[in-house]
Amino acid sequence: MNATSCNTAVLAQQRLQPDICRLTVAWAPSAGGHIPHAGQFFMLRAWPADQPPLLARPISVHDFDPATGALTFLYQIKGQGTTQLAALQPGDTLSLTGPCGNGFDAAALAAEVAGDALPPRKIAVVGGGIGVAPLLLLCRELAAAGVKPDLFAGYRDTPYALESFVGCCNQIYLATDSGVAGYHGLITGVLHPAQYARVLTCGPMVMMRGVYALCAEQNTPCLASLEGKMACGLGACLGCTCHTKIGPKTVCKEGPVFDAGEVFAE
Amino acid sequence: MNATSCNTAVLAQQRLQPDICRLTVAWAPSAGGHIPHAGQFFMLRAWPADQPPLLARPISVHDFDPATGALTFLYQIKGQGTTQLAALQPGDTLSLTGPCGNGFDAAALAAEVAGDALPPRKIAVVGGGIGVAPLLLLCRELAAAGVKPDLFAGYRDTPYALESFVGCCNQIYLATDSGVAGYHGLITGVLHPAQYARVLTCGPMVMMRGVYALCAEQNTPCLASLEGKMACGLGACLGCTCHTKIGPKTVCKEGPVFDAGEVFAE
Amino acid sequence: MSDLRVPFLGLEMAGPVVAASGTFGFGPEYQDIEDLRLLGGISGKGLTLAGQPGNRGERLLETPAGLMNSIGLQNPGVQHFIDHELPAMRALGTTVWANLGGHSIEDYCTGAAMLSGTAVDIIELNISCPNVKQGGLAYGVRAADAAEVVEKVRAVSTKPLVVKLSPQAESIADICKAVEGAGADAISLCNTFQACAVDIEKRRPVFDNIFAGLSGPAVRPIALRMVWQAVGAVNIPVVGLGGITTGADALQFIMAGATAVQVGTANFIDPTACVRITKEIAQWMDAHGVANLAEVRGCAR
Amino acid sequence: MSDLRVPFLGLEMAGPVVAASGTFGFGPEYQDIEDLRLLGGISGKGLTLAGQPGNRGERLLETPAGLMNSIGLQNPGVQHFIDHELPAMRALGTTVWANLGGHSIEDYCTGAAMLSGTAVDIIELNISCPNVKQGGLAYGVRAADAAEVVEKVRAVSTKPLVVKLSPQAESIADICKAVEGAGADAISLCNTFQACAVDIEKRRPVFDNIFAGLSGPAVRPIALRMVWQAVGAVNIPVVGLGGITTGADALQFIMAGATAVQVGTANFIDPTACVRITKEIAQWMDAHGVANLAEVRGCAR
Ligand SMILES: Cc1cc2nc3c(=O)[nH]c(=O)nc-3n(C[C@H](O)[C@H](O)[C@H](O)COP(=O)(O)OP(=O)(O)OC[C@H]3O[C@@H](n4cnc5c(N)ncnc54)[C@H](O)[C@@H]3O)c2cc1C
Ligand SMILES: Cc1cc2nc3c(=O)[nH]c(=O)nc-3n(C[C@H](O)[C@H](O)[C@H](O)COP(=O)(O)OP(=O)(O)OC[C@H]3O[C@@H](n4cnc5c(N)ncnc54)[C@H](O)[C@@H]3O)c2cc1C
Ligand SMILES: Cc1cc2nc3c(=O)[nH]c(=O)nc-3n(C[C@H](O)[C@H](O)[C@H](O)COP(=O)(O)O)c2cc1C
Ligand SMILES: Cc1cc2nc3c(=O)[nH]c(=O)nc-3n(C[C@H](O)[C@H](O)[C@H](O)COP(=O)(O)O)c2cc1C
Ligand code: FES
Ligand code: FES
Repeated sequence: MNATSCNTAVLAQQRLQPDICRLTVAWAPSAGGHIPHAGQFFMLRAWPADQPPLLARPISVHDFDPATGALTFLYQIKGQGTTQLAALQPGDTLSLTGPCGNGFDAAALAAEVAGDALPPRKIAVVGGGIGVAPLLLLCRELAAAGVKPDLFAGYRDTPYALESFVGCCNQIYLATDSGVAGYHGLITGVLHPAQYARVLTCGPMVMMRGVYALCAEQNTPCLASLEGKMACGLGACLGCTCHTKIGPKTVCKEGPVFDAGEVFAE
Repeated sequence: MNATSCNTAVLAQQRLQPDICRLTVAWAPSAGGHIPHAGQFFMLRAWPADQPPLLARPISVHDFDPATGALTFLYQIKGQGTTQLAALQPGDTLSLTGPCGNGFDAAALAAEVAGDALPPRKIAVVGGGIGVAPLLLLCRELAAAGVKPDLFAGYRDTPYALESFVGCCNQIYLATDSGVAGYHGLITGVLHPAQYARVLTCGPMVMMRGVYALCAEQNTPCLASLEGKMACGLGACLGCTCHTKIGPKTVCKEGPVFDAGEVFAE
Repeated sequence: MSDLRVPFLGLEMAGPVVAASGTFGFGPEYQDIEDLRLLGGISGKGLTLAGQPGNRGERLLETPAGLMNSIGLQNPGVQHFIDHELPAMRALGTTVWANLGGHSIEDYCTGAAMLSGTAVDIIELNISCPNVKQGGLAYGVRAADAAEVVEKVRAVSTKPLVVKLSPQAESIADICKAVEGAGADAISLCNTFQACAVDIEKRRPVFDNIFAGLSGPAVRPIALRMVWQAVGAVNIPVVGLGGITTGADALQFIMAGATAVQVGTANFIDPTACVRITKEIAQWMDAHGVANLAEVRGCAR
Repeated sequence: MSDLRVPFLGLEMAGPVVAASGTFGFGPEYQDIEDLRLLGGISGKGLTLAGQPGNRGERLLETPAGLMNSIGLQNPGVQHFIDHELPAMRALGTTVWANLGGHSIEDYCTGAAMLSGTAVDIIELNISCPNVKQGGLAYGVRAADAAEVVEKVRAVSTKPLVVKLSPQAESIADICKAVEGAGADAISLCNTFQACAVDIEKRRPVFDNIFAGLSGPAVRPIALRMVWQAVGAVNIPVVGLGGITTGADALQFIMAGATAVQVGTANFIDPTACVRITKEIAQWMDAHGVANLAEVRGCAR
């Protein structure tokens, strides 16, 4: 409940691949905005109230620089909303509501892992496709908290945005469906949860289910960041509810990060 | 019923005043399009089907060059539709339906006037504000038919688009509400219908009523080009009906040019 | 190649898309704009027995994704239609639907009897115009009233009878069953939604009649619900309409069980809409290996 | 400076804009986003006696200028609300409306009695949720059914009772008169419009319940018509809603006679909508020399 809403300016827009963009906007905690953390997201709207789509679009925080207030999103062009986001130019304004949701508590995770009685005192961060978007700030925050994670990133084809991860990760494992780079196959082919104290994941549901299944075999705790259609992003409409083992939960407010066992276990 | 509909390319867009634009598009009679005549109009749409406004916008033919197929509109930015027209750049496409309506039959008018037994064998063309838009092609067609008309043009403030009229008019009388140019006052202050065989007018309703009143006093036949909210522009929806002395008439198909007496007489 | 033909009340329509009444004149208006032979049919402007000049004041208003109209059944009258508009309409190469409104049951019956002696293919009985005090909506609210007018018209009409229903009906299912029982050959729905707009600067309603009819994409999800209910209620064909602007929209109605669709307001968004939608349906069928719409009609139920 | 206060059922609301049920949580969700003290009130998420998890499957779908939802009254139950959500809601500095749905007349009565013993300001009786088999819509179609539930709830409730009506009512005027007669203190309308969407690729309805509720700008002209009819039918205050997104929209409802308005879907288009709309109303009043909304309420009639 610390989301605020305002109009803000586009600082930069970059096209990484035909359908992948990186958008940086100004987000000033000084003006009442709260500092966004890993796994949180914003509701973005860059089109007039009377133009489609009706709803704002949820996009995860990819990166945030508290010093400059530069807030970066990494997103894939899917339909009407993201197409209009991609048309934004520096100087244009858009409306932002956030930071929304319960992200990853990197400090707590790092402390838990560091305090474990036995090794592995390591964290794996596993992303699939555009699911890598929220993982950059996660890796940064984990590294800052003392546990540089290993990144596992799976792509369909040519990878993107990986260079940013170099400084804040221990190892980077890459897999592609097409075999164009890294391991030829699914990222779950190179992930060994037994070697990690925690696995944190974001990506397509089918991938996250696969990651969770591996983790469950090894009893490795796994957190997953979910998606869902959202109207408010604030826990107010109950449009994004997912039915978990512990009852109905709003992805936007009680998530998007959940204990994978609570959402994926049969 | 010779309107056709197609997408076409913007050739030029010019801003004459902060709210006045001139747009030239390609209209190829060779590809089945009919040659537009004075007083006819097109339904223009430059925004996707799912974006507001719902309806296309009627804009009169300002000029047409049959040699090149360059079709020119002169329009005032009023709201959502014309704002989007004004954003068009050369190379953009828009959808056009037309030519719509019964315009001025310049050839017949010129022939009638020339055949009059007595003088005055002259035609006055009277425009107010953006109502001058359809008058350029009218003057050109009258001139080509042998009767160069006198133009009476009234503006609120700084006039626009007048230079185009120079070659095809006999005299140009100018009036402005602000007094910035020409006669200081209403254009009806300088119009003397007794000196003309026909008065042809387009502009705000209040101006056209004034012109008609002057003409009626002198028994000078007067034709007026009306406006109306339009959905189809084709005579199909009956949304633009005006109630005339000779019954309900569609402005879009039976007009927009009417015998002023039929619409303005009490 | 997909086969778009739709058998309908003993006729064969060339495609599933019929131009909706009041949005397409009597057809010739669109003749130079699109190939009307690809249409399933054209429903002409709503007729009344004696004709009428329609409403005064504002007639059109754009709303979010919708259009309000208060035309008020301006029309030349049944006899004028038969003498002057029908011949040209008949020549367009598609089925001719005469849309008939009325001020009284007698008017409806006289008009229907007159049309029965002509070359029209179908009489579409409009008991749902919200824009005139006596535009038929009086008969479109209660099932019993609808049944009465349909039964009487049925008795004097030799043409296939499509009854066009109103979204203001008390119960869609009940009124559908009632008009089926009274002899309707098919049902079309829905007509425009009774709506209101206030001009806040003038501090009065935009329309002289206070209420006007809302159509267009805005109402599509409600219209589809009503079509779903109608298909579930009766065994006669249902023609679905309300806000259809794309082939995908039309397929929603067909998968809900509609035999054919009508396209109204979309003609104003894109004057080639009827043919474009027909082609989009054909493309979808080709891409999905659907040879005939019968394969998917009602498949979502 | 214009005075935005609205006297309502013995309360004084700070402004004419109330956040609509189901779109605003219980209020705290918007606390950091806008100054909630400027609102007339907040209607909380619809409650049922025992609470329920809501619907499975898709819950949201965007439509042209509209939103379909099939939340299915997910809520924590009346007692949980009283114990856990109400205190925070009460602290927001605006009037608290408890929106109450029900599965049976007994449920409605028990819930209303429980809420009567609390700090809520108003009970908004929701007899109009289209999204659950027993969401109250059963009571929102026929005037006699509505009157029955309102009368019974009235008897056990000591709070002001606003009855929220459905656009699916057989007759707006009749149902309004019936609930007025049964003791309603005010009427709010309308709830969402029953609508349908088909996923043409999956060839089945988008929503597990087949039908879902349509809201947003698309429905505004129809909602305004119903509010116009309601105001004409009764002498109790009418709270108007449906698609209001701007101050000008709200003024249309007020000029049609609404005492106050509610804003729902617009909160999703712009999370500051309630306060923005309030300010736009104030600006219009200032620009037009209107000191109090009473000067223009119903002026378009
Ligand atoms: C909490 C959260 C965080 C997110 N973070 C990011 C991010 O950092 N980067 C990013 O690129 N995307 C992210 N997404 C997904 C993003 O919100 C959707 O891709 C976007 O809303 C699509 O909008 P659109 O209008 O472009 O496409 P639409 O026209 O709405 O949809 C186009 C196609 O994409 C599908 N689609 C729509 N929404 C989603 C969704 N939520 N998930 C999967 N498929 C969808 C539709 O079914 C449709 O087939 C996030 C979603 C959530 C809920
Ligand atoms: C046959 C015909 C020919 C026309 N030719 C020209 C032309 O050559 N050049 C030109 O600039 N305009 C012309 N117009 C007017 C033009 O169509 C409107 O100005 C335009 O539709 C406004 O659309 P919008 O979306 O920009 O404004 P909207 O948002 O629709 O309206 C903005 C404001 O303008 C007013 N308005 C809207 N439509 C009209 C109208 N038809 N007449 C007067 N006021 C209106 C509205 O009431 C509102 O106050 C013509 C109209 C007709 C019917
Ligand atoms: C301008 C206009 C005029 C209409 N006139 C008639 C009519 O005369 N008879 C009739 O049955 N329906 C009439 N309708 C209703 C349409 O035929 C159709 O039922 C309605 O618009 C819903 O479909 P749509 O959303 O595709 O337009 C009219 C609609 C519009 C917009
Ligand atoms: C997501 C959502 C949930 C809703 N839940 C409720 C509810 O629990 N109780 C209720 O009375 N109305 C509920 N409504 C209806 C709204 O309160 C309102 O009546 C309707 O949306 C029309 O107003 P609008 O167009 O401003 O949204 C809900 C609407 C939406 C969009
Ligand atoms: S998006 Fe509204 S509750 Fe999650
Ligand atoms: S705009 Fe449709 S008849 Fe004139």
